[in-house]
Amino acid sequence: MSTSLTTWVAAIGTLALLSFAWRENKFYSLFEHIYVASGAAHALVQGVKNIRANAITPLIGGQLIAIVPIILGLLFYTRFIPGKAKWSRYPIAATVGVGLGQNLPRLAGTNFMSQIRASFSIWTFNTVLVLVSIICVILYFYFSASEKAYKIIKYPTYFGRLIMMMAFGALFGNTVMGRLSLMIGRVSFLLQDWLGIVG
Amino acid sequence: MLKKLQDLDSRIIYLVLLVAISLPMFNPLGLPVSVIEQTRRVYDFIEELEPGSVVVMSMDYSPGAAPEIHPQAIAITKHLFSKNMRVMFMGISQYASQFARDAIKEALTLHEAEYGVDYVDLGFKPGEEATVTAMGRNVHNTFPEDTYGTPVSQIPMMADIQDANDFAMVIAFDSGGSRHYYVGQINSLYGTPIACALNSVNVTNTMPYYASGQVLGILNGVRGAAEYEQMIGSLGTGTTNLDSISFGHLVIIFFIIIGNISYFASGRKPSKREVR
Amino acid sequence: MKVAKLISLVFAIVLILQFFFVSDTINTFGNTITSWNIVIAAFAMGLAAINLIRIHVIRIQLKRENWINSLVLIIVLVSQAGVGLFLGDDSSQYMFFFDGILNPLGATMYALIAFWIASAAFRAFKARTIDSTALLTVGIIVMLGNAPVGEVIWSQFPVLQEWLMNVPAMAAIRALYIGAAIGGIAVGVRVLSGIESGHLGAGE
Amino acid sequence: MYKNLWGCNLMTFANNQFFAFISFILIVGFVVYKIVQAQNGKIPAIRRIAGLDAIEEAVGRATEMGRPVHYSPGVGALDAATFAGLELLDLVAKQVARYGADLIVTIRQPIVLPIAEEVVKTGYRSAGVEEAYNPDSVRFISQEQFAYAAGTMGIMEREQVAANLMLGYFLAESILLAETGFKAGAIQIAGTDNRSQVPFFVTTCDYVLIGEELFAAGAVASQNPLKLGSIAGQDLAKIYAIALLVIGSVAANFGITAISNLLSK
Repeated sequence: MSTSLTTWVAAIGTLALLSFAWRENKFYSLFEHIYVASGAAHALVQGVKNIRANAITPLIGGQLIAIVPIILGLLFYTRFIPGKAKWSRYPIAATVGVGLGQNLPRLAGTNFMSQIRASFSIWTFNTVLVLVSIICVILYFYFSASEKAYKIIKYPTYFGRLIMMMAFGALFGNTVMGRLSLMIGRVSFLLQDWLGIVG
Repeated sequence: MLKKLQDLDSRIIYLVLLVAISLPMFNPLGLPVSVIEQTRRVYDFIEELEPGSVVVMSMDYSPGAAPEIHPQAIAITKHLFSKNMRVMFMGISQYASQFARDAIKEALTLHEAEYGVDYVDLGFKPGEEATVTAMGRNVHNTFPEDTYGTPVSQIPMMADIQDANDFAMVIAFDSGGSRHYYVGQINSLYGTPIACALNSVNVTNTMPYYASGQVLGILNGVRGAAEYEQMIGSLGTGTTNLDSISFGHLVIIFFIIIGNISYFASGRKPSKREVR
Repeated sequence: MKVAKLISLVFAIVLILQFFFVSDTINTFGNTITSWNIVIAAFAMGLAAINLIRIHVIRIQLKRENWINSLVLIIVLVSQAGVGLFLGDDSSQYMFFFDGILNPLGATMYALIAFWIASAAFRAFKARTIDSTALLTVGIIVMLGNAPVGEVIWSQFPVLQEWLMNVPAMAAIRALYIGAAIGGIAVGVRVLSGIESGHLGAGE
Repeated sequence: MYKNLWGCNLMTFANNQFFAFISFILIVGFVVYKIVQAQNGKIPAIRRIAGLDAIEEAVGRATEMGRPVHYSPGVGALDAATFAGLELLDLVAKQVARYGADLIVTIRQPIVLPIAEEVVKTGYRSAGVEEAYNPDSVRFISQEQFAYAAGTMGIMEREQVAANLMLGYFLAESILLAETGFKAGAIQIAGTDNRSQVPFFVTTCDYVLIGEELFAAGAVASQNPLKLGSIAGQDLAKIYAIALLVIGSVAANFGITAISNLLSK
């Protein structure tokens, strides 16, 4: 049986959340609130650490330009001031702009072009199957086909849907292993680290 | 009889699963696990790196994925320290430092490594993809201090690490999506080799990067950790949990089969409507 | 509203050019924007904490139903943040919060899903249509390929699983990536051109 | 490789990004072209989407059986999937108003609540039966993910819903909702852009809208010309992608190096 306070708190919290499987209860919702609080506190601490490293220190070190992101960042908090919420639009716009500016070219380069280039392989049974499957799955998501055109691509879209279902089957199989591993992790924590009744 | 089984109380099903995964913990069977190609390639690549190469370990997983990815991080850290590589820990997920510190502690029980010379922890940096891009261009600007607040300029090993061209390899321990940023912003622009250590749910959607060679190898959840532990000869939680995975899978498959038999036995034909 | 859309457009275009072209002028602008983004994103990380404090303080004042939970939430949030900021997030006191609450409870939240998969496997995962039959068959093969016991039952399961993962599954996901790239760029065009600005609070 | 374009010093392409840039410009061009065309009145025809047509059938069945329709626009806040979910809610609200069935909408995000109420109210108004609108048909359950799931499961079991529509962004709670709907014997139509939840919907629901199908269904339901134009533009880009795949693959296998080199620049 473990004697460390941290392990005991973790064990009680684990049992509280697992009790949701029995039925929703007060013990569960108390520890859910504790979990939500801990997550928010951790984000706040990590946020402050990075503001100090990437903004405050350079600002003190003389880089006056570093004041701009600090002002934009502070504008996020106008959401909590009634009537001033529209000022939070500017940091949101900046983050969205940077997000899209990073994401869109990568989508064109890595997700679009590199994946197409990777399909230019010498034809074997597998590579041809891959090429045909890719085309059929793309056709499945082709929406503006006229009735006449749709008749031609109807059967390829059936094949595309079947290939997609096999992919979702693989995703399903891996998801089951993932969730099982999490449950196994918690059970072995309770039996081994907390109760110590396992080898 | 099968029809009555359908409305079995869920809690009995939960109990059956709990028993199935706890039994092997009491007396492990130690079923052998074969190492698959996508895991071996990560191990072989590290084996061929000459000592002192810079390997970036990007710790981008959350507590919800840690039971699958953290055993992988421990195994790979042990391997890198044993080959005395220079390891740069960092992350774009807010839990990076906490998990890095634990992996380093485990690895130091087996191998010698000195902070600031053999490894450094630059900690977490918000900003998602933009931060990965910025790091690729200039590491010192992006990470002015390490996670303990020491200016990076005072850390000996960081002297000759300026940008992505100085990385021999990046390993993305990822449950949130950082692998897409490393493939798109680092591998595509600098050719830096990328390996992925993932929770199982993300393995399927990383296969295209593996097939196109943008990612050199993938570790798949607890099984990947067990395979890697076997290769470096230092067994850990990956191996010990593997028997429970086998039993858990058997129970789930058994339920699916029994459920379908009773479904068809009770005359409910598959719905024709959905022929499309 | 206009200025906000302009900020998004200018930041996006500079970074798009920086990705495709090698030019020192654009690099300086782009690097400044990305370093600003780190600081802005760091500020955003505090929003959740402030929002929670605001909601739950109100709940305590109004003595709403089980306001005790809200009080506990505030105490945990303030004490963990205090320890993290003043003693540092690598202090052993902070590790109590991380190893005692955040890490174990985070894992347990997702572990619960294993229970639900088990009950749904028995009750709801039916091979009712062609799609669900294909999905369940491949799912079971991948599971048997992943689990060491699968190899014991039939040595070919891992081989079959590797083929399923590397050919049909990879092809479909690759096609979804190509489709998602096109979809993502289309959303980018609509947001940057201002057609869609729900996120700026203008509503559609 | 190219002389300076915008007065910056020499601009050369980052390694092998030339054709990625060409593709990027083309895709943007296709989308803008089709949106402009749609704005000038040339609305593209979108093919039938199985899940979309099944919604009317589900509402009809619920009316016959005198049991309510449950609708969830997902657990997301203001993201693309939630917008599509709210557009489809507008379609469902109109049909529910016309058939006289009763509707229960469960909400997780506070910010989505007022929008959903507005959508359902206008649905009843446009069907001319505004007085039949029942204010507590739209219910805020809880912002915590699994508390929302538990609350919604309770409602579906108590009310024995005849149709369970789940259209929007979903996370791990999808499997709880889908299993409860299956147990209640409801006809289930689900749609999400979160791929890792699609397998759980496929195995438990009668119809599933996968990723882009949800957005296409939302655009069709909203009849918004800009969105329909954007979908047609994306289709053009898909033809471009298929062309690249075929040309590049043929070039690689018949050693037509000119094309292969161009595509790999």
